[in-house]
Amino acid sequence: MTTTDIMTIATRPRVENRPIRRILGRPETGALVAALAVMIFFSVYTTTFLTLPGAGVWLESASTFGIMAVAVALLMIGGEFDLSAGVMTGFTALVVGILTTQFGVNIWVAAIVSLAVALAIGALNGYVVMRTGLPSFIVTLGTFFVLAGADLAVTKLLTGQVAIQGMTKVPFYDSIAAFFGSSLTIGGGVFYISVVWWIVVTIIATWVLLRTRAGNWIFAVGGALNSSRQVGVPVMKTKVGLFMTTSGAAWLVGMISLFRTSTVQANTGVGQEFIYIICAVVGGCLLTGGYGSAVGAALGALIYGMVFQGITFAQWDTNWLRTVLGGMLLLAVFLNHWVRRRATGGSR
Amino acid sequence: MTTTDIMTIATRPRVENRPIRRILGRPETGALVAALAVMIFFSVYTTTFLTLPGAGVWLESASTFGIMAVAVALLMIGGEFDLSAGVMTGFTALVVGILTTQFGVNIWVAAIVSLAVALAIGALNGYVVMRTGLPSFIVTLGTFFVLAGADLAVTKLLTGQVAIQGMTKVPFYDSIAAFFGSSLTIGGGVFYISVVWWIVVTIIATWVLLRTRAGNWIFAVGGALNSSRQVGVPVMKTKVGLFMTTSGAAWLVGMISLFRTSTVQANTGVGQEFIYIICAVVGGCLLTGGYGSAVGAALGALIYGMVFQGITFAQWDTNWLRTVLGGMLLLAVFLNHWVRRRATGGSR
Amino acid sequence: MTVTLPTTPATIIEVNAIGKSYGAVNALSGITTKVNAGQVTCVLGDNGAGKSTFIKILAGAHTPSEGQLLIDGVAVTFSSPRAALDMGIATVYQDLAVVPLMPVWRNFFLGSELTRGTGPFRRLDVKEMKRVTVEELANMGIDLRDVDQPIGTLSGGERQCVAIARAVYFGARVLILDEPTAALGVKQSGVVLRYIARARDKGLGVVFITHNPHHAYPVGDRFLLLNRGTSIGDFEKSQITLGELTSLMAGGAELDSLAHELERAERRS
Amino acid sequence: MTVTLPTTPATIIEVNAIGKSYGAVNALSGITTKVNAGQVTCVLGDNGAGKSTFIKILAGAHTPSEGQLLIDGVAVTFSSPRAALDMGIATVYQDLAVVPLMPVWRNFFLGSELTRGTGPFRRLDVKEMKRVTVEELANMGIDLRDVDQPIGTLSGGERQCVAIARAVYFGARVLILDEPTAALGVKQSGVVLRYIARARDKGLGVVFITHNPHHAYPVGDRFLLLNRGTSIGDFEKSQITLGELTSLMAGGAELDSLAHELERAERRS
Amino acid sequence: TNSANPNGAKYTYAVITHSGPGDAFWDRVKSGAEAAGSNYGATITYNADPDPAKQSQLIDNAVAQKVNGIVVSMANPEGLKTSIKAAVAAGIPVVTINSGIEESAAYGAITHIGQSETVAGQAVGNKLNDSSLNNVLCVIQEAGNVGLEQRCKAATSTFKGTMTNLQVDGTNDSEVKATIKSKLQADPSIDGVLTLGGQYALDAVGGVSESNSTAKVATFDLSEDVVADVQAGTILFAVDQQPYVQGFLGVTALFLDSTNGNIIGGGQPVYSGPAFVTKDNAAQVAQFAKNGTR
Ligand SMILES: Nc1ncnc2c1ncn2[C@@H]1O[C@H](COP(=O)(O)OP(=O)(O)OP(=O)(O)O)[C@@H](O)[C@H]1O
Ligand SMILES: Nc1ncnc2c1ncn2[C@@H]1O[C@H](COP(=O)(O)OP(=O)(O)OP(=O)(O)O)[C@@H](O)[C@H]1O
Ligand SMILES: [Mg+2]
Ligand SMILES: [Mg+2]
Repeated sequence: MTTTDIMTIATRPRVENRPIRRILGRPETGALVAALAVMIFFSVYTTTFLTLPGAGVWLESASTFGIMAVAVALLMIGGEFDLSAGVMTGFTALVVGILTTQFGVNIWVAAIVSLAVALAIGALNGYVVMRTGLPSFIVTLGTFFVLAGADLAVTKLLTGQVAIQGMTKVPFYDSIAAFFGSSLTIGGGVFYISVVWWIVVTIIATWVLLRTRAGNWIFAVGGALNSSRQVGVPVMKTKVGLFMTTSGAAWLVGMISLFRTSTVQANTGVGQEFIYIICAVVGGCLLTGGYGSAVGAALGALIYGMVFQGITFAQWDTNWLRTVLGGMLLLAVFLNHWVRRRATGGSR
Repeated sequence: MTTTDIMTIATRPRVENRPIRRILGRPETGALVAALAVMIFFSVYTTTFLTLPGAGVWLESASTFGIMAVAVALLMIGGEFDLSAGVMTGFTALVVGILTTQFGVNIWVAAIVSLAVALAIGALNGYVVMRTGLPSFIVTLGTFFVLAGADLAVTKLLTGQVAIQGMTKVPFYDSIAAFFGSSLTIGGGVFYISVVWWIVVTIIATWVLLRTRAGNWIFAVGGALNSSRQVGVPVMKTKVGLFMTTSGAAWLVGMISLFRTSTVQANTGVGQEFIYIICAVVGGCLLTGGYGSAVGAALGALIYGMVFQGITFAQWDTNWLRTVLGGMLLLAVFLNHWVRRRATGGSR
Repeated sequence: MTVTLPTTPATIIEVNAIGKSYGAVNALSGITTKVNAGQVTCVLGDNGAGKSTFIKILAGAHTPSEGQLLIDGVAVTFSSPRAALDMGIATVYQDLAVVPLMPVWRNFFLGSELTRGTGPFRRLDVKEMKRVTVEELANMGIDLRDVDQPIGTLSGGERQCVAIARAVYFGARVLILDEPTAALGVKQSGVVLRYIARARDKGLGVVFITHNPHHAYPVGDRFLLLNRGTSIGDFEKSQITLGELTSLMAGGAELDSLAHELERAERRS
Repeated sequence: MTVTLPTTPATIIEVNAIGKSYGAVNALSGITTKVNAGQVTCVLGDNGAGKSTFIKILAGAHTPSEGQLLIDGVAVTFSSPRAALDMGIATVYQDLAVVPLMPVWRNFFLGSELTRGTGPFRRLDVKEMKRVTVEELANMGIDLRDVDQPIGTLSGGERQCVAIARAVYFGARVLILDEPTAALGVKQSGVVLRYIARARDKGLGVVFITHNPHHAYPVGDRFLLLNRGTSIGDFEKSQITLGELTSLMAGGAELDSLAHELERAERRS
Repeated sequence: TNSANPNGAKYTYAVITHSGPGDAFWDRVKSGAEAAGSNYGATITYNADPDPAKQSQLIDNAVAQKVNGIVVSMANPEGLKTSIKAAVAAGIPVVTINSGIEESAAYGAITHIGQSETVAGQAVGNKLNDSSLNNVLCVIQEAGNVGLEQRCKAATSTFKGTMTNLQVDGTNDSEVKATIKSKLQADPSIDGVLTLGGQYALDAVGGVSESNSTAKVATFDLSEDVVADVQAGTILFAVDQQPYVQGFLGVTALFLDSTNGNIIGGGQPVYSGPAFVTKDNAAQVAQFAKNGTR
């Protein structure tokens, strides 16, 4: 027997290092392909979808979902859910509405108080989840119920009705509306500032996830909580921070919708939390945590917004709305999945 | 050095084998304690809760949640979700309603067709989940959307309205209603047959889970899918069977609510799927799969039904309904968790 | 038990130029060997050489990207580990393939549960399963008081013993063991080696992966050496000595200097 | 590097009558020993003896149910493994503590990431981290082409090497290794033993768990023997010989007969 | 006999509607019922569920509590039949409000207050004809809600032009606005938007102005902002079924029955509306809308 050839064998390359495979293997690539497919479909099928006015509508629709989807995606990568995220968007807006219209508080102060309350609730969610070891699904469900009930009861108690009225008459309304509700008309299309917020949030989230220590910890706590704790990741801080991020994003969306429509109802946001989760999953995040991307979630929201508004543009009978929405989302997910699988050679 | 004492040390008992600890360690014990706490609270706080008429109401309320919660718990133990479970209860009832009132099909035949369709959809859910490797959350969400849209559009199309009317005039209505909608009056309390179904379903599910091979496989596929596959568990069969069980249970609940009220609306069941999941989790099932019990889920539903109706018995302002519901559920979960943790000495 | 063994051992599994890639990673290519009844085939190689990949193909857990697998001379493609199990091939995976939250006895019998009664009354024979589990583990020197405890709470070695005991109990024709002794103490390792010898003597084909040439050489009849995914030799026992085996596995002369080095350091401290 | 070692080695960790129970299971009780700077404390014992439980207490992953832990003579209670890490105690856990879906280099630096820049521009120093990862693994004889691949796709031994390299890289005062060589080939095992010797020579305290007395004896200075959760001896090297150690670990005379038995079986086949 | 009365009030009445949580219309029904209750010194319990099976359970619950009377809205009368008959059989007087006018007497209710969504819807259809609109959207904020469907269906039945239903997500105002915008852009011939709740009228106004459409907005139900918009001319008209009246009179009917054996309307249904709020009468409605009672 001979052993001479071991060294020559050892230098044989074992990995084909094609950068294209790398790109295709990223979590958001499939979502990008799916988004393009949806866009092309509606652009061809309808006349107004790919006009400036049309784009203004679906971008607006996607933007608020997008902001929340990105925050929810971070949380999901970190291995948790926040079912109170939807109702929190209504809650923050109601706080501002009630403080200003009922108690005459300065609108800027009201907005900051609202943010502080939102962050505190987020921190509480995270703290309870971590201290009790209960699943966040159930803890934040409790928060959801408590907030949804409080929204209704307190609004009714203080205003006598179930929606905030008369916001536009509040002093300095316009000064703050410029940040959250202003729009730009380009070629007949109305583009809201929320689209800018959406892009900013996505960029920051991507930077944090991929290029900071916090991002590393988010992936770690979601991928293997116990291992993370063992190697010294500050698990508590990371998770509480994630819950606070989500409630902070909910505040942003609450402000955007408050200052865009100048009103808010007591049941605003109820049920929306699942749309955020859907967008994140369509965008390639794993429900079980530890895998996903912010850009993917943003693309998931874009797909949702385009499909949702596209159906209206296509003038289909809206009784079938949900059927079509469901079918399209499934197709998008399949496409996403197929692209990713091709890219990674079936290993995931 | 001496080595003589090794053998004596080896015979030292290392485990205290107290049966009480065993019982306390079971997943449903905490739920039982929580259920008792809720029951005692409302019995003391209100005068009618613990009367026969009162019990009839909350038992009925709990029964349909309970049937679904048990099925959903099996599925959850098997590591999957079914978001179409809620809308499926409406769908199965609509199929019967439309076939009988619009096409004059015999009511028994219609019920069996409805069951077959439900099982087929369940099987399809399972098959798609297993073949594509997509999370069931997203696949069944697609099914949810498709069914919800179809319920509305088809009902509207065929009946011109969004609810089925005139069921009681269908021939043989009474013969089938006896199985699903009949009731027994004891001491002024009305007890529906759905309570019997609930108990039967819980017993069968418990037997299957703990005493059959299928039950073993359910725990295994939910606890560690890959390991199960490696030791030869028929993974596909198990998961598809679970999805079919859920849709079969949804059919049962659909029939119960159809023959209880003799009508069904196109939006029946939308959103209920989360209540089932909540009941299962309150009853001690792990969202991540591999752990839980049918009795626990049934108790979770009992807690939910008691709290839900108990709030009405207590005559609290229903604007606060969700706040109280959320608070009570959280308390129940905490109690459950605390009992279990005490029992297992903090190891879970 | 007396078993009359054939003079030329029957070949159960034949592996023909088999290979496997995970996406862009070629983990294995062009491997040819065979597993004979009543013989132990040892697979040896460095970390990452492709040993686990190889046995996962034999066990039906992976489908090969290239090459052919023959069982009793017939080409097969296992659709799942179940298919392999049904042909009597039982495997101990390196990651053990247990379900952490399930009790020990349920894990032991998972996929091959014992039942009693018929029809709708067919139920698990819990008592018997627990009894067998306790007994089989006791045979390996592991005495568990409570086979109802979740297997995830056992120590690493205890878990490994459950996986081995299970495979030995269910192995009908071929027993595949991926580093079974890795987490085991000296005593338990001895038991496992004895199990292997006994299985071989009963006419089973055994595939045995280990990093310890002192474990491999005494029981092995055939040695497949892997390096970076390719075979660098498939030797009968007569073609190779323990020394050659050891030096091949350890990458030459490295080892000798080690004891020396440790000694020296020791003296210094 | 030249380090002048004190004649009486400084005690870093002192363990006083420590114990731990998991619910109804008493995994450990009344353990007393110490870890000295520049010395290797080996923990030996059968499967399920409580070794991993013991080191998890040292590493801050478990809080003891009874007894006391002293670091540099001061009683401490670690609230988390982070607290232990901050005192310079780095650990290789038996289950490795890696995050399967994360790339190798991120796992390597997890919890101790390198950064560049300041303020809001403080960012991960990806290039440097990848470089260090490749280099440290190469030192152990593992050459990974792609440190971006998820660590879950590595082979068992490769994963173990990452965990060891990480602990060695970050270990400042004490290095705890729970069966580090279990999944390793002969060559890699040698590297690990050499790492241990080198760490000891640099003045670190090392706690080393292994089932292999031939690995333990050459590098160990102190031997803690566990049996079923209790200490059956805490010996200095001078108090015990390799033979005694081996026979204590293997449960007496069992071993000798083994080689015999395997031989006999062989002849028969 | 009255075991369900913890705070010593003489009578307890249960109001059970088919509303979803937080619905503005039904909130006014509740306000009316509660106002009547406090006027008469009676305890009012309000519960609601859009699912007939659950609404039935709420009725059973009230019967178990032995309340002195039940006010119930019947969006899907068949579904409530068993429970209402059981209540009547238990000797509890029942008053139906809002929908279910046809079945009210048959089920044994003493009277019916308010009219079905159908009557209001038909009136709206006619009013839209008066404004000479041709292509109108009917915006449904909750898919499959029986009452909302009835409103659109009835409006369509009397409206001479085309009316298309549009489903929107009522828990998200900005989405409602965006969806109306898309629809207006996709079909520029739309010249009217009919919303089924005051809140959504505001979204529609926003949607119309941002899509450069000239469509007119009309709505069911009032709110402070809606009245202001009617005054300003951005909303054509709002139809007011006077939900407050339905709640108030429902309880009053029970109270009069309990205390004096009176039956309001002598068994005939009593209409609570519809009243139209237009630019002409908006000013006088405005102050009541502010209180949340209109
Ligand atoms: N979380 C737990 N719950 C209950 N029992 C446990 C738990 N963890 C460990 N044990 C038990 O404690 C005992 C000691 O376990 P430990 O892991 O410390 O053993 P070990 O000496 O490291 O064994 P090995 O050499 O096999 O790794 C075992 O009997 C095990 O079953
Ligand atoms: N799922 C996967 N995706 C990508 N690469 C993989 C995957 N599984 C294994 N590999 C790679 O294939 C190679 C062979 O792995 P394998 O587990 O077969 O090695 P091994 O010989 O069993 O090593 P060890 O002795 O360390 O267990 C390794 O380099 C590993 O990184
Ligand atoms: Mg391996
Ligand atoms: Mg161990």
